[in-house]
Amino acid sequence: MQVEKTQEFRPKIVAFCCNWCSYAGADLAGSSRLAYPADVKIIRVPCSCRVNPMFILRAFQRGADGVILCGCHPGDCHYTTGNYYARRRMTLLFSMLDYLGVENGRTRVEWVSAAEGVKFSTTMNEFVAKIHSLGENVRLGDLRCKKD
Amino acid sequence: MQRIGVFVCHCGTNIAATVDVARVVEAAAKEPGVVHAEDYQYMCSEAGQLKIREAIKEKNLTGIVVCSCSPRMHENTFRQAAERAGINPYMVEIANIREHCSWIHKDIEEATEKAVILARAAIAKVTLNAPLQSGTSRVVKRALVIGGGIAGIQTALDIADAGYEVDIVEKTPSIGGRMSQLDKTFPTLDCSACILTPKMVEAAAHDKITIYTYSEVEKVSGFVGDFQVDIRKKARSVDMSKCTGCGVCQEKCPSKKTPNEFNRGLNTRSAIYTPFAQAIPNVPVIDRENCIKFKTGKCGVCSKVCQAGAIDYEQKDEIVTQNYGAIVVATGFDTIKLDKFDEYSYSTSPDVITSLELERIMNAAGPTKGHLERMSDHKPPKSMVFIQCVGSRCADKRGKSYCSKICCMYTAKHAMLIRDKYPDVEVTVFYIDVRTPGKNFDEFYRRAVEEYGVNYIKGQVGKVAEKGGKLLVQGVDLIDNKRILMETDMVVLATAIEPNPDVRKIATMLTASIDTNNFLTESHAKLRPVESPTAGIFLSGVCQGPKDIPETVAQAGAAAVKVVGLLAKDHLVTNPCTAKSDELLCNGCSSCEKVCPYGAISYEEKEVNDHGIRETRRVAVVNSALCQGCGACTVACPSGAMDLQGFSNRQILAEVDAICR
Amino acid sequence: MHRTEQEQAELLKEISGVDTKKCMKCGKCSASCPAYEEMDIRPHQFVSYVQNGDVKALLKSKSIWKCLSCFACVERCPRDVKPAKLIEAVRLMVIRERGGNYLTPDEVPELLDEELPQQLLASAFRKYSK
Amino acid sequence: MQERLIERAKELLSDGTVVRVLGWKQGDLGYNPEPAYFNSPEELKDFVYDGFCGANLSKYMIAAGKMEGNTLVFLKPCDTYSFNQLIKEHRVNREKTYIIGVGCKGTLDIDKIKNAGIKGIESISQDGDTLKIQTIYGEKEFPFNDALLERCTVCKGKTHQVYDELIGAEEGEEAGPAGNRFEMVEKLEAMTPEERFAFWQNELSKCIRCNACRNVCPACSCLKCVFDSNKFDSAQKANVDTFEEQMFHVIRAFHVAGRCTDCGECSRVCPQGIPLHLLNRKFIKDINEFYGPYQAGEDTDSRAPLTDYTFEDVEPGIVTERGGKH
Repeated sequence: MQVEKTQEFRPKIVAFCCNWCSYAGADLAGSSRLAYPADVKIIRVPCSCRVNPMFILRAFQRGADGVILCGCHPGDCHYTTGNYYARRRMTLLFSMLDYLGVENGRTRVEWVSAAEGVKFSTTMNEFVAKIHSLGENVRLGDLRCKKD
Repeated sequence: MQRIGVFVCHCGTNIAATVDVARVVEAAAKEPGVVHAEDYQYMCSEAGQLKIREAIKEKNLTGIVVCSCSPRMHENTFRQAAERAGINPYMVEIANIREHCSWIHKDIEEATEKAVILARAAIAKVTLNAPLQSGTSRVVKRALVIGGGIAGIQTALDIADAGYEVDIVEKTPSIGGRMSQLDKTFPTLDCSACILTPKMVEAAAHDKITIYTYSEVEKVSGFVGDFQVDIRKKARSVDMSKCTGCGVCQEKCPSKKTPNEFNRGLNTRSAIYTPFAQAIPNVPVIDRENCIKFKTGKCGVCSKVCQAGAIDYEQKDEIVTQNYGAIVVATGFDTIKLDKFDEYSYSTSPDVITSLELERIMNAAGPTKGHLERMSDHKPPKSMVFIQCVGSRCADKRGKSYCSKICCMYTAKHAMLIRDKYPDVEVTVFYIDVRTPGKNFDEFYRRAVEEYGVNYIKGQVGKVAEKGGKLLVQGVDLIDNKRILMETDMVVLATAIEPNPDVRKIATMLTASIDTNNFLTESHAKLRPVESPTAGIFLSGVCQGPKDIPETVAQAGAAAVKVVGLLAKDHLVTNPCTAKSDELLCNGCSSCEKVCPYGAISYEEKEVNDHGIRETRRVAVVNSALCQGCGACTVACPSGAMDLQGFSNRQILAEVDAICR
Repeated sequence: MHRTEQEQAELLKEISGVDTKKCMKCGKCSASCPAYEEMDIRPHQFVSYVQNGDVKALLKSKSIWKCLSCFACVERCPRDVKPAKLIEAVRLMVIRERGGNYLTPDEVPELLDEELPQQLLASAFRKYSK
Repeated sequence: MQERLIERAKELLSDGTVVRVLGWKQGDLGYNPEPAYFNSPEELKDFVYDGFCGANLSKYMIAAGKMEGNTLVFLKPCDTYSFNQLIKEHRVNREKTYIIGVGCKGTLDIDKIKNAGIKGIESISQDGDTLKIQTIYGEKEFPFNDALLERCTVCKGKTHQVYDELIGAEEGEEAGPAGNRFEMVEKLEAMTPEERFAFWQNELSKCIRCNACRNVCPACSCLKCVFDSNKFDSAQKANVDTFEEQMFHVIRAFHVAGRCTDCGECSRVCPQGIPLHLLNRKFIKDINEFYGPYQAGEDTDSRAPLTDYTFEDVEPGIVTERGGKH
């Protein structure tokens, strides 16, 4: 799936990838030439459990339109249990953002193993398409959303 | 303020074809802190590294950003280059502009823009980097091999011959694995047992090798150099020190109806059994599920007939705990279940068999004593049909997406052996492709066709049906473009192989990564094929991917060399990217301790000086020798006291800010 | 509307949802096909013909009226190619070019006889009522 | 009741069991008592315990625990959850604390009375189910239950979780109004995202960043808040549109998720009347639904939901699956 390019809107998308599975999966997507839009920028973290909700909120506050977290499949964490904690943290964070009225499609967690270059690429294509359909992020920049 | 140097690699045209390297250099040079920026054809080359070293010296650089391939490729290369020029290796950051940029984007404008942003993120991060010092950890001079097939045996022998202790853990009652079930081996047609049993004996006799059969790995903790492993020795119900292996118990055992796993269920065995005659150890086990004594409390025949008094119904499982410097996974394979392939009538007709079952039928110690016969009526077949790629190369959920690699060759072997021993039997092989890369492999296959008259048909079989004691095969010949309808006596399915289903459990314990097909992932598909990405875990045999015996033995040796290389070290240099707690910010709440998978965090009552206030506080202390740097604690910590060196909160936020700028 | 053969091939892929590139030419579809002997162009060849843009021959083929739409080929294809869908697409293309000479449900009872299996009725209806 | 508490406090001070008392002291108005230390029997003359003693004293015990000698603290049933949670997090010193669990019939919200048009209040006393309010315009009456703080209308527990002795605990045992504490959360969940966004935009825009919520919250007890340290580059005090300004409440809610006992102090003290407890309750509700019922402060040794996991936990995708069309 290829995302249609529109001149007006180039989303900013931050992808946190764990070093052992998803970052390697992204590398595999690269060496297999499995394209996805350049809007996705990857930040390498040792484990999905390293991702503090503050990082995600910071990205949104600084103008990101979507944030995706990728880690090893549950059960396959390099550090045994990291992604289980990440799963709970992200579930609760995403639910809270949804509760605040922020579009829940702007956040996503996907488990991508080192062997899943194809999955990495499809996931990113889907996610970018989703962000395109949601348009620019206006709600999450300022959660306090101060009215003048 | 850091003095940062940025080095942008062309990687030949790998990067430069899609990323305007000059523009990346130009943009990077404008970033705060950057005092040097240049590009080069191949940064990883000696000349490229020299450029980095020279720039460090000439411009007094304190931090380095290399925009190149994945850090998983060359981070170490550039760290070493930095170190040689006198700066701390952890002052290097990589912007991955190849795998994550030039290789996936086509538009030069887009790719260049992204490369600039990735460079900025790396510059922003390196600005906050601090020199880190590695510690050391011990290396336990002992290796564990999980799986006692040919892969495990060979790995263990090679490690032991280099002078290190090795333990083999084998789930079944004997070592030997799949190879012990084979009759002959391609392409030289050696008798499998004749070449395997000497290795089994050698392993058993080796003073550096300890074999735990009928045992499983139960728990693994620790890390490279110092794994702690619990091995469950299942109760054998036979005292290994007393048993003489006379075999009387097996003869007299009244429970003889258990399907014989070794013969793939083609015949039955007693409840007390050794899987095969050459089993090592030659000590039977009691299969408690099928033993009358264990089921009803009555019987005890084996105990009565055992002159050595070796039978011990009270025996319990035993847990052995041992430390190892390295672990080799050699868990092998099984054939897939064929329940989703109704069209071949495998589950309804006893004369439709898998190739591994045929191995047992053709083996002199097998269910038919080596006579080729139909399992339905024990009559010799007059014609046989072999079907290739059953469950291999499947895009659907019924089978496996990969080529099982060994089937073309063993099918040629079977066809040839049958034609050789029973020239009257007509042999037809339905194939999609015949894949025979390997020394003397294609010659072998051609001999089957040309010398032995095996009829190879390019095409597949759509249906096998039982009809009047015969098997009706409906297939197609794609070359002649005609339907084939033939009667035959036996059908042999070249069934796909899959990793031993237990491997997923083991991979989880070892935190070794595994792919969707349950094959263990290697650290690098080409350059580090016998190492798992998890340090200290090595791969041997089919657990890593389909392979035949010569390849397995070669890989087993390679894994052994890697293990020996590790065990030969006096100590290991540890990853300095560990968690660190700021005692002035620590609340002592224990959240971090709860999420640490390594028990690396403890608490101390410590006197702190918080801006003039001296008081005793409960603070978290990280044992950097145990910490592996996952960062779970950093997020559990509400105050931000716990941080991860090399991936600090501020560093990651700086990357976020740079990307979202 | 006139289409080139290549365009027709693309249309066939679109209608059927079949990706002909997935075929590994094993022939299992033809091996499974109960109408194989009746066909001038065989199921596996449909995939290859469309892949090579050779649609004219397919439109003239009598195979499209012989396919029972039993989907044995779809069921057994190891690569998930779905040759029957491709055959159905060719059939559809022929019918559409011919115009509205459809079988109406009212005409069906007259064509029935006692021996006719239900499956044939269902597949015939599927075939002719598109 | 107040007299019984003073009597007992005097005894404990006199016999040396404790060296100070942490309780509530009469404020400048008839309805604003404040937390206070009493260091001698004489000082206890200012001690007060009435329906306006809503303040949860648990958090003060972090500091009290570091002082010389033992401290007597009065805790209402809901306050004991907070205290327990602080024991679990090693923040308070149980050994140096003498807890008298006091009965509670619910605490009052002066704004509810004022909003009903009662002005010029001088003092308030309770007579059964009725509040007698002396105002400069004469005596007025107000139904007790109508003046309760929101949190007391959905009281989560009438029994003390931790104490050394109880005084008047039986008083609170008769059931007060027992509402569904998730009612408002559910209402918000049922709204469209746009409506929810509008709701929170309206509420959070009122925030003046006075930090009262942070200061009163027993879970928000970090020695140094992340927003005051340089660990996250989050302080940025000089900027107008800072990360801190914009994300404060959601981060604060996340930091106390799984630790918040739902004591409701944040909403009670907010000068702008922002229903901050609705953020915390959302986390509590989600935790209960996703990971099984959990009440922070009920015990001192269980794993908090965010430092725990099961293999079968729901995936974050549940948020999208569960609804909230966007």
